[in-house]
Amino acid sequence: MDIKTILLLIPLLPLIGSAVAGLLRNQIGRAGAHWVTILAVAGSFALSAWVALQVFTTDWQVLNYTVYRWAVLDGITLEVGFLVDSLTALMMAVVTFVSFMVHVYTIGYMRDDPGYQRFFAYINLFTFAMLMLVMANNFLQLFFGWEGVGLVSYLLIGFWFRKESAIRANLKAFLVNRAGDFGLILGVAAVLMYAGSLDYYEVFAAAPGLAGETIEIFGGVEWSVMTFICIGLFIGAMAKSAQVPLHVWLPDSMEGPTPISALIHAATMVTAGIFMVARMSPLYELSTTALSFILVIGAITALFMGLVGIVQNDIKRVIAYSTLSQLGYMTVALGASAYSVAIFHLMTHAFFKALLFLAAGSVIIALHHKQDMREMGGLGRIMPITAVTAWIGSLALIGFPFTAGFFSKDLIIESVKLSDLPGAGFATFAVYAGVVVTALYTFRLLYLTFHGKPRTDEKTLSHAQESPWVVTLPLILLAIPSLVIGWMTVEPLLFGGALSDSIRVAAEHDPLVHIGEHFHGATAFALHGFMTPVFWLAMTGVAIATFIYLFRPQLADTIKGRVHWAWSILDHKYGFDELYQKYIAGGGLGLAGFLANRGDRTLIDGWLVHGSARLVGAVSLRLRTVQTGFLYHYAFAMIIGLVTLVFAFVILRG
Amino acid sequence: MLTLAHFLTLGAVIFSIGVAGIFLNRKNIIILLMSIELLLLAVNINFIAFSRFLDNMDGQVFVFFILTVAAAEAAIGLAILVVLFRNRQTINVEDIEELKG
Amino acid sequence: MPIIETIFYLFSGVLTLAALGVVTSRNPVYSVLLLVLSFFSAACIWLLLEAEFLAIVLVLVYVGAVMVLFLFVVMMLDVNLEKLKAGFASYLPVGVLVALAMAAQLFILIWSRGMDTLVLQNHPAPDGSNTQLLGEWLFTEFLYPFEIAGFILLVAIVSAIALTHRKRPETRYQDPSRQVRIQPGERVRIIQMDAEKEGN
Amino acid sequence: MSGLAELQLALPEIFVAAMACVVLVADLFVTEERRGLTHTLALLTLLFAGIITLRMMMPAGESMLAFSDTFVRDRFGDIIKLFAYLVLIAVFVYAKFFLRAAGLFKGEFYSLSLFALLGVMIMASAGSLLTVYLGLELLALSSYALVALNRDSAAGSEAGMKFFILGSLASGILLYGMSLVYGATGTLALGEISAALAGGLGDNPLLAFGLAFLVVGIGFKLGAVPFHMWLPDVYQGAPAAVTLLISSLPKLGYLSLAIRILADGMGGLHADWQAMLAVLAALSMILGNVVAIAQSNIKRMLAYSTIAHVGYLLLGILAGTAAGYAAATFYTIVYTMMSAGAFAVLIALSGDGIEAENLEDFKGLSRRNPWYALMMLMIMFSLAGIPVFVGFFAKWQVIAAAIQAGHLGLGVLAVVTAVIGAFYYLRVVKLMYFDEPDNPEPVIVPTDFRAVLSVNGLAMLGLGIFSGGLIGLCVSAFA
Amino acid sequence: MSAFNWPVLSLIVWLPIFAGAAILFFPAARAGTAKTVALLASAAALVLTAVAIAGFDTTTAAMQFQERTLWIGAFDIYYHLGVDGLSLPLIALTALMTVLVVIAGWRISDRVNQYMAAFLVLSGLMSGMFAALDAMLFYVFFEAMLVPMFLIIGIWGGPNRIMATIKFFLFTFFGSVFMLVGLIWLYLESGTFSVLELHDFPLSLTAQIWLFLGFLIAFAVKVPMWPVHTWLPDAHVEAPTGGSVVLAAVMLKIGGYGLVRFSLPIAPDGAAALDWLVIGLSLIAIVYIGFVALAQQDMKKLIAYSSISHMGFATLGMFLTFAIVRNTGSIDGAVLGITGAMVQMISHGFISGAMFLAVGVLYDRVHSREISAYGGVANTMPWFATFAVLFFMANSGLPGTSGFVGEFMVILAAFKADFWFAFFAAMTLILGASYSLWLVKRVFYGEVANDNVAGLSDLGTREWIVLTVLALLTLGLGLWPFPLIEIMEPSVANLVDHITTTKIN
Repeated sequence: MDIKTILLLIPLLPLIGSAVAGLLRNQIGRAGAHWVTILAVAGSFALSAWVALQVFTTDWQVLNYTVYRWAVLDGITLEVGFLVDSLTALMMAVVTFVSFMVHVYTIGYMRDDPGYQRFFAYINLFTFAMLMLVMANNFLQLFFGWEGVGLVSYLLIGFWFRKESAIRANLKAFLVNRAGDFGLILGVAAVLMYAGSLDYYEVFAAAPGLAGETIEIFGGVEWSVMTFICIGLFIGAMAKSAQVPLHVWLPDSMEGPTPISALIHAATMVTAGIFMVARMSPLYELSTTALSFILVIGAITALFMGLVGIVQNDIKRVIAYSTLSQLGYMTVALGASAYSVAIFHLMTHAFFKALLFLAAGSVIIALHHKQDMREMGGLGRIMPITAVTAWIGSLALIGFPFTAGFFSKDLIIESVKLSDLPGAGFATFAVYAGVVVTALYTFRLLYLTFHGKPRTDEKTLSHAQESPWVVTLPLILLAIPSLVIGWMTVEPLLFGGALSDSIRVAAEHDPLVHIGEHFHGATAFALHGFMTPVFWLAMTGVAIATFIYLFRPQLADTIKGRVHWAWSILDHKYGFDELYQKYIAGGGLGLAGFLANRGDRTLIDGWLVHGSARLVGAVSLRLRTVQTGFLYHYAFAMIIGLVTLVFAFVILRG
Repeated sequence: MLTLAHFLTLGAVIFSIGVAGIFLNRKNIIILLMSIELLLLAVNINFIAFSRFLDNMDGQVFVFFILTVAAAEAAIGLAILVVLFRNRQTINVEDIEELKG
Repeated sequence: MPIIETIFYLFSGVLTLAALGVVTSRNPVYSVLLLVLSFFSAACIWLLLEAEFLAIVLVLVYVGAVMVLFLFVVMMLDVNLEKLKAGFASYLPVGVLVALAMAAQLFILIWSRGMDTLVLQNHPAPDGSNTQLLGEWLFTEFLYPFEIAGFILLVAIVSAIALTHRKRPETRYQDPSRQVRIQPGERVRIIQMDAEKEGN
Repeated sequence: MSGLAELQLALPEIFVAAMACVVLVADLFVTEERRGLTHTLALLTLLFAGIITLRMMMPAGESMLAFSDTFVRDRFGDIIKLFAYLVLIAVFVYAKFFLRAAGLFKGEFYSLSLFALLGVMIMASAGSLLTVYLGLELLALSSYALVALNRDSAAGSEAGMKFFILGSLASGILLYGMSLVYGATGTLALGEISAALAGGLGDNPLLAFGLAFLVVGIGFKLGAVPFHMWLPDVYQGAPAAVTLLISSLPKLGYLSLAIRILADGMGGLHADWQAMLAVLAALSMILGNVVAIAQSNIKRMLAYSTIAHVGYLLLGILAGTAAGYAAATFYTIVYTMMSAGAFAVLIALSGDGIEAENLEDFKGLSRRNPWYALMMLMIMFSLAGIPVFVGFFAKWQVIAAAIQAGHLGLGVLAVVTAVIGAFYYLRVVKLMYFDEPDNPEPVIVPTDFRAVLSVNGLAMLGLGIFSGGLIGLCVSAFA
Repeated sequence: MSAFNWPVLSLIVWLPIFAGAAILFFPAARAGTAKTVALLASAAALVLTAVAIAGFDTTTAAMQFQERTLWIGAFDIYYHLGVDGLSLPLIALTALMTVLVVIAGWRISDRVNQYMAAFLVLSGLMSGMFAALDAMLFYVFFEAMLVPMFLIIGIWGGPNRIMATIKFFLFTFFGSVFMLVGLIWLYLESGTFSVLELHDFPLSLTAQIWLFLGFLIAFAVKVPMWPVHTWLPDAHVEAPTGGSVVLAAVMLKIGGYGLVRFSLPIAPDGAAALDWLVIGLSLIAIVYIGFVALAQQDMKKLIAYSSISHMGFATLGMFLTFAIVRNTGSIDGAVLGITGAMVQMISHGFISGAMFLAVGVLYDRVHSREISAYGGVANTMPWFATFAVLFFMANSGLPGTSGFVGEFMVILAAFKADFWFAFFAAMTLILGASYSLWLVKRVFYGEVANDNVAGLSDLGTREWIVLTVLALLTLGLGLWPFPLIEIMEPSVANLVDHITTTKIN
C-alpha cells in the first residue's frame, strides 16, 4: 500500500463507518454499529500512528499533494489535498487515539440509549471531519473540516434532542461558531485577494511580500493586510477554541453525552483553533499586532474562566471551565510565538482532559446520570479505578512535576515571561494566577466527588459501582500518557525541532531559543520544577482546596456569604450569557420582527403594493360615476371634447 | 355685399343651436331629433355655400344625399322613439337613464 | 345689390330665431312648426345660392314628408305636455358658454381667414338648369353613391317596420306563406252536429 | 374604364347587396320554425362573397379606382371584407342559438346584419368622402335598428335611443368637417384631397378645423374617450346577439373609415391628427382599463375593454406609417375575433331566454364545461395581451408603431395600462377556474356553435404561434 | 456547430408541452394514465437534457445545438434556440425538477390531468425561455409561463390562493412589460431581435442606462429583489407543493438568467453605471430579508424569504465585475463572482426545492404550515428529520453541500470588490444558520408537541425517492462542483470579457 492510499484511508475509514452505521442502522443493529465504527477508527488510528512513526523517526519529506480538484476557474485552483508534516502527523495521532478511546468507552456509556447507532455514526463522522481539518493543505478544505466538526458538534450536543436545554445549547454552539466563521471567511477572502491562492504553501510563500500591504476599511484608517488576515482567522479560532468573548457555547455544550465532551469539547475540536493558528505561524509571525491581541485574549480566558470553574457544581461544567482556561493557556502560548509549546500543551491536555471527562462520565454512570457534585462525595471507595485515574488526570492538570501537564504548562509560562509584546505583562500575571485557580477547582472537584462523606441518597448509592471494563480500560489507557507523554516527548518535540518543518518562528522572538539554553533534559527540567514558583503556587491552591473542601466543608458557604458579590459575578459567568441572550439574540429577533411587520408587511406590501391596487380600485369607482346615463351629459362630454380639440390643436396652433 | 363668410356664419350659428339643443334640452326627446335635423341643415347650408362659391356641383350632390339620409334617419329615429315610448310610457330625457355606470 | 342682402339678412334672421325656438319651445308641436319655418327660410337662402332644385326638394320632401312624420309622431304619442315643460340642464350657463365657445371658434375661423373676401357676385348662368345638372351628375359621376342611398332608404323602411309593426290579434291580415302551403283538407271542415229538436 | 369592368370590380358589394334583398324577401315566405332557411341562406351569402373576394383579391401595392373615383379596390379593402365575412359567419352561428332562446329569431336580424356588412364593405373601399359617409350611415342605421330589435325590452330601446341620438350628432359633426374639407379643397374624392394637400394647401385653416371635426366623428364611431359614452350603455342594453355583432363587425368598418379619411385623404395633415389621436388614445387606454375594473356586468366590462382596445389600435393609426396601419389592421382583425369569442361564451351561458350578463354567471365554468372554459381562458389572456396568445402580437405591434413614431411615453402608458387591464380579464379566469359553480348543470349548445367557438378559441393560440402569416397579410395591405 | 443533427433543444421544449396538451384530453377517469404519461414525458425530457449535456462542448463559449428558422418574417423574428454554459445547467435543472414535481404530485386527487398538464407545459415553456436566442421568442416564453403558474396556484393552492396568484401574475406582468418596451426600442434601433446580435450592438450610455433599468424591473421582480419581492412569500405560501418547488427552484432563476443574458451583455456600460444599485439591493436582500425570514411563523414563508436572501447572492455575484475592476484594476475575481452566482442559482434550485418538498411532506400529513403546529417531529419521523436537517444545513451554507459553493465564491469575489460587500454578504453565515436551524429546532427537535406529530408516519417510497435524489445532488455538487463549473467557465469568462469592454459608440 503506497503512502497516498494510506493517507486517503485514514479519513475515509471513519467516513465509511459512519455511513454504514448511520444509513444501515436498522440492518446492522447495535453491535454491528459499534463494531463497524470502532474497527474503522481503530484502523485509522493504527495507520495514523504508523504515519506519525514515519514522520518522527525517519527523515520524512513533507508530503503536500492534491487528492482531487474541487473547482478550477478564474486562474484559481480550488482543491482537496493533504499536507502531511510533523504537525499534521501529531494531530492525526492524537485525534484518532482519543477518538478510539472514546469509541470504546461509548459502548459502556451509551449502553441503553435508543440512539446508540446514531451516536456511533456521529462520532465516526466527527473523526472524519477532524482529520480532514488537520490534514488540509488549503484554506477551502480547512473551512470544510472546520464547519464539518461544527456540524457534528451541533448534532452531538443536541443528541438528546428531546431535552430543551440540549437543543438550545446546540443551536447556541452552532451560531456562536458561525459568528467566528464570519471572521474566518473574511480572513480567507483576504488571503485569496492578496495571495491569489488558497494553498497553504503558496500563501506562506507570498506572505512576506504582503507585509507592507495595507487595506482601507473605514474611511482613512489603514490596516496592515497581515494583521487583518491574522485577526480575521483568529476570530474563527476564538469561536472554535472558545476564547472570550466567544466562549459561551462551550459550557452549555456539556448538555451532550459525556464521551462527546471528552472527545470534541476537550480533546480535539476545541483545539482546532489552536492548531489552525499554529499551522498559520508563518503568517502570524508577520503581525505582532495580531499576536499581542491573541496574547491578551488568551490570558483573559485562562484566568477568568478558571475562576468561574471554582463556583460550578455540575461536575462536567467544572471540567468544561477548566478546558476553557487550558485553551486560554494554549492561546497565550500562541500569542507568545511559542506555537510548538501550544501544540505540546494541546496534546498533553488532550490526554488528561479526555481522561478527566471520561472519569467524570464514569462517575455519572455510576450515579445514573447525576452530575451535581453536591450530591456526590466519598465515591473513591466505591470506584477505585475511576478515582485513581481521576487523580492522575488532576495532577496532570495542575501541572504537578513529571506529569504531562507540568511540562507543557511550565513551558508556556516560561515563554510568556519572555514575550515582549504589548500585554505580555498582564498575560504573565494571568498565567501565574491561573495556576492557583486551576489547582483550586481541580482539587475541589476531586474532594467533592471522591472524598468526604457521601452526600448521595441511599438508593442511588446502593446501586453505585465501578464501571465495566469498556469504561475503565480507556481510563487506564489515557492515564498512562497523561503521566508520561510529556516527559517522553518534550525534548524531541520542542527542542529537537521535530515540528520545525511546519512551524516557523521568527528567530528574534522565539522563546524556545532562550528556554532551550537552560534546558538540560526532561528529568532535570522536572526536578527543577519543584523549585519554581509555579509549583508552590499550585501547592497553595491545593492547600486551600484541601482545607476548605476536605476539612471544613461548611467553610465554603461562609466564604460564599462573605464575598457574595464576587461569588455572584462568577456564578453569573460575568453575565456574558445574559448579555448575549438579551441584546444579541433578543435584539436580533426584535429587529427581525420590526422589519418583517413594519418594513415588509406594512410599508412595502401594505402601502406600496396593495396601496396602489386599492388606489386604482378607488379611482375606478370614482370614474364610473361620470357615466351618469343622461343623454345630455354624454352629448355635453362630446362637445366639450370637440371644443377642446379645436382649441388645443387648431386655435393654439394658429 | 355678401361674402362666403356670411353664409358660413349662418351655418355655424344653426349648427351651434342644434348642438346646444341636444345637450341643453332635458325633457323631450323629439326636440333632440329636431336638433339633429338642424345640424344637418347647417351642414347643408355650408355645402351649398361652398359649392356656389367654388362653382362646383359636388357640394349640391352631397346635400342631396344628406337629405336622403336625413329622411331615413328621421324615420328610424322616430321608430325607435315609438318603441321606447311603448316600453317606458315616456319620452322624457331625464327618465332614460337606466343604463349607466 | 342691396336687395339680395336684405333677403339674406331677413331670412337668416328668421331662420336663426326659428331654430332657437325649435330647441327652446315648451310644446313639441310648436317646435315642429318652427322647424318647418326654419326649413322654409333655409330654402329661400339656398335659392340665393342658386341651388334651386335642392331648395324645392327641401320644401317638398322635407316639409312635406319628414316634418309631417314628426308631427304625426308627436300627435301619436299622446305625451303629457305638463310633464314635458321644456326644462333646461342645471348647467345651463356652462352649456350655453360651451355652445358659444364653439360658435366663437367657428367665427374666428370664418372671419379671420380671408373668407370674407370671396364676394358673392352673379356669374354667367350655367348651361342647363340646376336640376338638369344635378340629375346628370347623380346618374353619371355619382351613380355608385346613388345606389347606396337607395339601400339606406331600404334599411330605413325595413327597420322602421321591424321596430314598430306589430301583429295585433284583432286586426286581420294575410300570411302569404300559409296561403301558399294550404292543404285542401284545411279549406273545408265538416263537423257533425245533430239536428235541432222541434220547438224550444 | 368600361362600365362592365367597373361593375366587376364592385362584384362583392353587388353580390352582398343583392343577397341581402333576397334574404329579406325570402324570409317573408318562411315560417317561424323554418327560419333556419334564412340562416343558411345568409351563411351561404357570406361564403360565396368570400369566394368571390378571394378570387379577385388585389395584389399587394395595387389599387383600382372606379365609378369616377367614388370607389376604390385595394388589398386593404379586400382584407377587411374577407375578415368581415368571417366574423359575420361566426356571429350568425353564435347569434342563432341566442335568438331562438330569446324569441328574437327574426329575418330582420339577418337582413339588417347583411346591410351592415354592406356598409362596412362600402367604407372599406370608399374612394370619396361621400361614399365614406354613405357607407357609414348604412352601417349606423342598421345598427341603430338592431340595437332596438327586441321591441319589448326597455333597456334595448333606451340603448337604441341613446345610440341613435349620439350617433346622429356624431355624423353631424363628421359632416360638418367634411363640408369644411370640401370647402378647402373643392373636391370630395379622397385621392384629389390628398393631392390638393400635397399641392401646398396644408396650411388652410379650414382643413385644420375640418380635420378636428372629422377626428371627433371617427373617435365617436370607434368609441374613443371622450366620445365613448354611448358604448357601455349600448353594449349593455342591446340583446347579447346584437352586442356580439356591433362589438365585432363594425370595428372593421370604422377602421377603414379612419384609414380612408386620415391616411388616404388627410395624410398630408399627419402631424395634426397624430397629436389629436395621441390624446384620444391615452385617455381611452386609461379610462377603459381603469373603469372596467369596477364593472360587475360582463357586457359593460367588455364595453370598457373595447374602449381600452380602441386606445391601443389608435396607437397604430397615429403612427401614420405603413407599419402602423398594418399593426392597427392586425389589431382590429384580432380584436373582432376575441370580442366575438367572448360574447359567444356569454351567449352559451345564457340558456333559454334568461340572458347571462353578470360576471358571477361565469363561476365554475371549468367544472360545468372545461372546454368552453379553456376557450374563454385563451380569449381572456389574449385580450389581456399575454404572449403566445395572438392578442400579445397585436399589442406589441401597435406599441412598436407608436414608439417608432416617437411616442415612447404612449408606449409606456400602453403597457402600464395593459397591466391594470389584465386584472379584470384575470378575474374572469378566476371565476371560471377557481370558484365553484352556483348551478352545476353542464352548458349545452348546438354542434355548429361548439365547432365555431372551438375554432375561434383555438385561433387565439394558433394565430399567436403562427402569427407570421396574418402579420404578413396585414403588412402587404399597405405595401 | 451543433453536436447533433437533430433538434435536441426543440424536443426538450416541445415534448413536455405536447404531452401536457394531450393529457388535457384524457377523461378525468383516466387520471392514472395521465400521471404515467406525465412521468414518462418529463423523464424523456430529462434524458434528452442528459444527452445534450453529454454532447456539450465544454471548451467553447459559443452557442451550441443552435436551431434557427424564420418565425415572423415581417419583423425578422426567428425561432432561434441554442445553449451555452449559462443556460444548459438551468435547462437541466428545469427538466429534473419537473420529474420530481410530477412524482411528488402523485397524490393530487383534484383535476389530476389539468395539474399534470399545467406542470408539463410550464416546464416546456421554461426550458424554451432558457434556450431562446431571439429576444421576442424569449419574451414570449417568459410571459407565457405565467399562465400555467397562475392556474397552478389558483386552482390547487391554499385558502388565500386567489389573492396570491393574482398578485403574482400582475406583479411579474408589470415588471416584464418594461422589458418589452425596452426590447421594442432596441429593435427599432438595431433592426434585430437576435440576442447575439444585440450583444454586439453599440449604444450610447444614456440609452444603455434606460435599457438597463427597463430590463432590471422585469428581472428584479422575477428574482425577486428587494423591494419588489412581496409577491413571492404569498405565492409560495398559497401554492401547492409542486408549485412552490417549481417557483423556487426554477422560476426565480429566470430573473438571474435574464440579468446575465440580457442586462449585462446588452447594456454593459449601463450596468457599470448602475451596479451600485443592484449590489445595494442584493445586500439589502441578504441582510434585511435574512432578518425578515427570522421572524416568520409559517414554514413556507420562511423558506420563501430565505430564497429571496439567497438569490441576493446570485445578483450580487453577477454585478461584482465592475466594482472589482474599479477596485483592483484587474478582472481577476469577476469570473469567480459570476460563476458563484450561477452555481448559487443551481444549488438553490436543489435546496429550496427540497425544502419545499419537505414542508409538503409535513403538510400532507398535518395540513398546517405553521411552525407552532409542530415540534419533536424527529421522534416520529427520524429519516425525514435526517433529510430535513441536511437540507436546512445546506440552506445555511454548510461546506460539503451545494449551498456552500456559490456563497463561498461570491464572498471571495465580493471581498475583491469591496470589504463591506463581503462583510454584509458574509452575515448570511449567521443569519442563514439562525433562521434555518431555529426552524429545525422548533419543528424537528424537542418533545413530541401534539397528537398530530405523535401520529406521523415516516417517509413513503415516493417521498424517499424524491428527497434522496435531491440529497445526492446537494452533496454531490457540494463535494465536487468541478463538472458544473467546467461547463460554465468558458461562457462566464466570455461574458466577463464582453461586459468589461465598452459598447458606447
